[in-house]
Amino acid sequence: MVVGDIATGTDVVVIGAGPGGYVAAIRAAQLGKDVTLVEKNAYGGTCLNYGCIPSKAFVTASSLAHDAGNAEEMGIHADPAIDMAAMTSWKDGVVDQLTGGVEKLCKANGVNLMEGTATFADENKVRVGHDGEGQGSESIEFEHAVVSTGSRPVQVPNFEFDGEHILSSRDALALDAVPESLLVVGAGYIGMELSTVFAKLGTDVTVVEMLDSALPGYEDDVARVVRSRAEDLGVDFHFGEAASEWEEMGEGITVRTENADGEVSEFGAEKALVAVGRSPVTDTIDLDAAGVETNDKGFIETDDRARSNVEHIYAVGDVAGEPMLAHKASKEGQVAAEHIAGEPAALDYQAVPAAVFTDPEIGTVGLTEAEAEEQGFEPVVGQMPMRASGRALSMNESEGFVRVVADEPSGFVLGAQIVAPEASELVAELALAIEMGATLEDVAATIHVHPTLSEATMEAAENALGHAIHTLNR
Amino acid sequence: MVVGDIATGTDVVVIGAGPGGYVAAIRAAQLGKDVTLVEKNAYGGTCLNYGCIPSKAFVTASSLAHDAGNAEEMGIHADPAIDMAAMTSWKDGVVDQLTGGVEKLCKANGVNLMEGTATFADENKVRVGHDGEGQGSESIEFEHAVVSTGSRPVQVPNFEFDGEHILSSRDALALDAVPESLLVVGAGYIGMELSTVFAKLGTDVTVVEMLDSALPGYEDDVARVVRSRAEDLGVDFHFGEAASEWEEMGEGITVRTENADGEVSEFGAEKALVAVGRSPVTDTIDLDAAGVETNDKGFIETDDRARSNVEHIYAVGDVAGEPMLAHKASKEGQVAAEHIAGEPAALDYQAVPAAVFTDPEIGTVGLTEAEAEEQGFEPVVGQMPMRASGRALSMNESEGFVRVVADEPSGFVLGAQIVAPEASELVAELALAIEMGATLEDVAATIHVHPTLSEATMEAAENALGHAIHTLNR
Amino acid sequence: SDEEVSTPEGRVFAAPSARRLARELGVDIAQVDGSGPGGRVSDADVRAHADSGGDADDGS
Ligand SMILES: Cc1cc2nc3c(=O)[nH]c(=O)nc-3n(C[C@H](O)[C@H](O)[C@H](O)COP(=O)(O)OP(=O)(O)OC[C@H]3O[C@@H](n4cnc5c(N)ncnc54)[C@H](O)[C@@H]3O)c2cc1C
Ligand SMILES: Cc1cc2nc3c(=O)[nH]c(=O)nc-3n(C[C@H](O)[C@H](O)[C@H](O)COP(=O)(O)OP(=O)(O)OC[C@H]3O[C@@H](n4cnc5c(N)ncnc54)[C@H](O)[C@@H]3O)c2cc1C
Repeated sequence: MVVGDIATGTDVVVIGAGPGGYVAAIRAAQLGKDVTLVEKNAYGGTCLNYGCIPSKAFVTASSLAHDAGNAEEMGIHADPAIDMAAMTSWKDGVVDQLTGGVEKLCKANGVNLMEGTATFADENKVRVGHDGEGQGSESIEFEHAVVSTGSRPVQVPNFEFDGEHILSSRDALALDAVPESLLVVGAGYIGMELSTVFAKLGTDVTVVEMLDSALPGYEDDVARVVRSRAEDLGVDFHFGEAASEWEEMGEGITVRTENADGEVSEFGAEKALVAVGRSPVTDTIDLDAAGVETNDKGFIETDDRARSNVEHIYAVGDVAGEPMLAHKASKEGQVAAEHIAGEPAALDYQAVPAAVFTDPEIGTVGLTEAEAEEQGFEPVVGQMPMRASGRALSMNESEGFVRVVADEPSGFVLGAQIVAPEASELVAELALAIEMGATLEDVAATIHVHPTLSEATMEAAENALGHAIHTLNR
Repeated sequence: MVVGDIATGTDVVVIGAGPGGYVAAIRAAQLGKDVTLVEKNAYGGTCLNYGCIPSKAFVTASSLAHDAGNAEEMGIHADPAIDMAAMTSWKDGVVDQLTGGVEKLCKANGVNLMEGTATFADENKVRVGHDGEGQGSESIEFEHAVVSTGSRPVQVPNFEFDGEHILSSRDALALDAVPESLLVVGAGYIGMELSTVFAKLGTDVTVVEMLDSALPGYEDDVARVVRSRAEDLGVDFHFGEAASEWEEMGEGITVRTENADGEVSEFGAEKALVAVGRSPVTDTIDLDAAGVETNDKGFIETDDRARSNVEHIYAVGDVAGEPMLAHKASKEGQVAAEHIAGEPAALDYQAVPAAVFTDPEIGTVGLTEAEAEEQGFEPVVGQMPMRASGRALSMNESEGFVRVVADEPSGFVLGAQIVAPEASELVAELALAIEMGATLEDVAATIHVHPTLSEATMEAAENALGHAIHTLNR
Repeated sequence: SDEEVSTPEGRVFAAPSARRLARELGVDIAQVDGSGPGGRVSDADVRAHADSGGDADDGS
């Protein structure tokens, strides 16, 4: 034990203050528990500081600049100039406001905040180490623990992040000049969002992806809409290429890639952004000391109460497995807290919606047609193309669609795939439909405001029922 | 009878091809009826040609120009120039695409389209007059009729629309130059939407309203957000002022108004837009000949099958009363068609959502707290301010809120008032919640994508339940 | 966070509030007969099942 170690006790210790941890901490405190939340870096975690929020700030700003510069057809002549340093500091201001809010909410709810790095000492004790001045550590004895240490970017061999030539998403969200050119390694959702952002800001973007399509995991016709719009923005895609090495070249770099046949290609760019996935932070907190097990991918496996194999130690958020999304983290944090407080909470939701903030956006929830079939449903599908939507056209948009998947005999809505402006918002209605056990008829019969994009949801449901008004029926 | 009168027969005659009429016609045809749709002017009615769609096209375009020109804080420097003639012709292109679509959909579903002005000859016959070449008329014998002749702007005494100095909303949506200054008479939703549009395009806008607030009919705290943003855009409001007369003055006009004490004020402007409400078009179709009655406001009163006092004659849309909204028209058109075809359809929805496309937008559905109380519920209210929404801040927006009204004992969601970016879309989820009989808990338990504006809906529900995470609870 | 294998037979269609009620009353919602469209389970169905002395699940 380090000199100066002080031992305190708490009902619940929460390790990591991202959207999993801070929600768990606040809810547990609301339910009367004495809660200590330990964070080693920044309140709000990856999501508020380096992920969801910064990326969406740039998505909004880059879209505004790009749209205004490309609206002659609508009678708008503008040639926006980008001050990237100002854009980044605006983004920092937004982040500060939100992380400050998290800190305030924690305090207002009576959560004890502790800065430091937590590791397990045993199954009822964590040690919190403090860096820098006042260095040392203290111990906290707990009745319940919530592990919410999040994830970190996967490192591609030879491509160590240096913040200058080889950027992580975090680095890319803190630039103070728009790069002339950018090589993006990985066409997953983070790579696609950031490729779109930089292409809209005027960067020459090239994407290399090991697999054979953009947004692997999304259905072809969904991914195709986004990829083709990215191509219109000037993004150049190379599939089946794995980044193997790089070197400095003049002001920039040259990146070499290899395809499946071992053929090598070279790409020059000012910088490279590597975004090939994220892995859980479960290797730096001495889980062994507490007896908590991880699976072969490093995730902590949890039950429907968010408990690990050790009954009183919970795991929520990115450490607890896919989908690694902030709102899944928060739901798990909430359920963990409620269960700890003795409430009858469970992770019994039907579906976790997801969005990709590309152009257009993607919003998905529940099952695809293929998944529904696999699970033994008799799926029926209804679709409304955005080119038939009055609101989309009045926004000068026409790409994409809303698709609804349902079980034909019962009519229950099982899933939706949306690729459209505001898809991230539109998916909310369908998530509620799925949770409620709503049928196609329920969605179709609900009056939707005209003219809105959400009318397309109603129309897709009507299309599945065979009586759409604004599309020809299948 | 006019020379050249030809009599044909049809199962269903629909008079007027707006969102009430064309939907009725298509649905009746889908259900196997022989349908004749008579339109004297333009497919799509007011909504597609002069209302919903043109106004939303201008809302989008003016917002884009204004936002881009005011985004230094976000690192965007632009000084957009507006080519109003181009903006108007882009809008015309959008309208043409949609009205062409309506015509195609009618034909594809087998609806007989007839151009001309219909009047009732008796309770089973309409006469259709044709103007211009091929002048004359024909008679159509029908089994069922649907009256969907819409509405026209209310005329203020002394303020006859001339398209030059005194504009209707239709005129205002067809300008080919941005007016230097505009006096808007009426602060209802049409007046407020168009005031915002022109203020964003650089027009000096003054609003005079007879009542004492903007957006009468909306709750104070909702209207206040929109009014205060309009004031930030430079709109100058004068309440309690009734426009009494006007005269030409130099290049423009002077408008005189009177307050309740008879005091006269004068306002100079290039043009005036008069938007003080709309009245039903029921005085030009010889309803008497068919025995169809109207009330003292000129509306045709209908039952829950959309039938007038004459059983086989239906009335839908603006002629059938408030709310005069396109989606209410379409729902009534659908129910009329289904009932005519012998289906067990009824106007049994719980709520008609409504939106105002100001800045920020307003979306409302169901009951306000006061209405819920009046109706004998025990309302509980939950609210989430947009300044606590990560998505709002990342859009550089922070005004407004989502409010959810529920019945406390049962938890049933009864209504919502939203004033926020994309409120017109956000309201869809709450409309579904109300139709489904969802409780606060159901909405709160549904996972919402982070970061989205729709999270505020979940948070408002949690706030009503007393356990919100991102707001302090009441 | 293991994927549960859902089948049309195994998946219960019920609002979140009905699911919570079932947990509160110690009812296995999969055993409840739903009276709603398609067999959707309502609060009332859960209560009726509990009142009829239906099974108790192992709760938390
Ligand atoms: C660029 C980018 C964009 C994204 N966009 C979205 C999006 O739009 N929507 C979405 O849903 N998700 C998005 N994500 C994913 C999202 O950020 C994560 O799913 C979410 O942050 C997971 O939350 P968490 O609480 O599990 O972990 P994190 O947010 O990663 O928080 C973990 C916290 O734990 C702290 N910590 C770690 N170890 C210790 C320790 N030993 N002691 C003390 N503290 C510790 C860390 O410092 C960190 O603050 C994005 C991610 C990235 C990188
Ligand atoms: C500027 C403005 C903006 C608006 N914005 C919105 C909005 O965003 N959302 C919304 O829901 N509502 C909006 N409205 C209201 C909306 O336009 C109306 O509620 C809707 O058009 C009503 O539909 P309808 O089918 O009843 O009538 P209409 O759309 O008015 O159609 C009636 C049709 O009947 C035809 N007709 C009339 N008499 C005869 C006859 N004797 N013979 C043959 N044809 C005839 C007319 O030519 C017309 O085409 C807006 C209105 C305006 C003016």
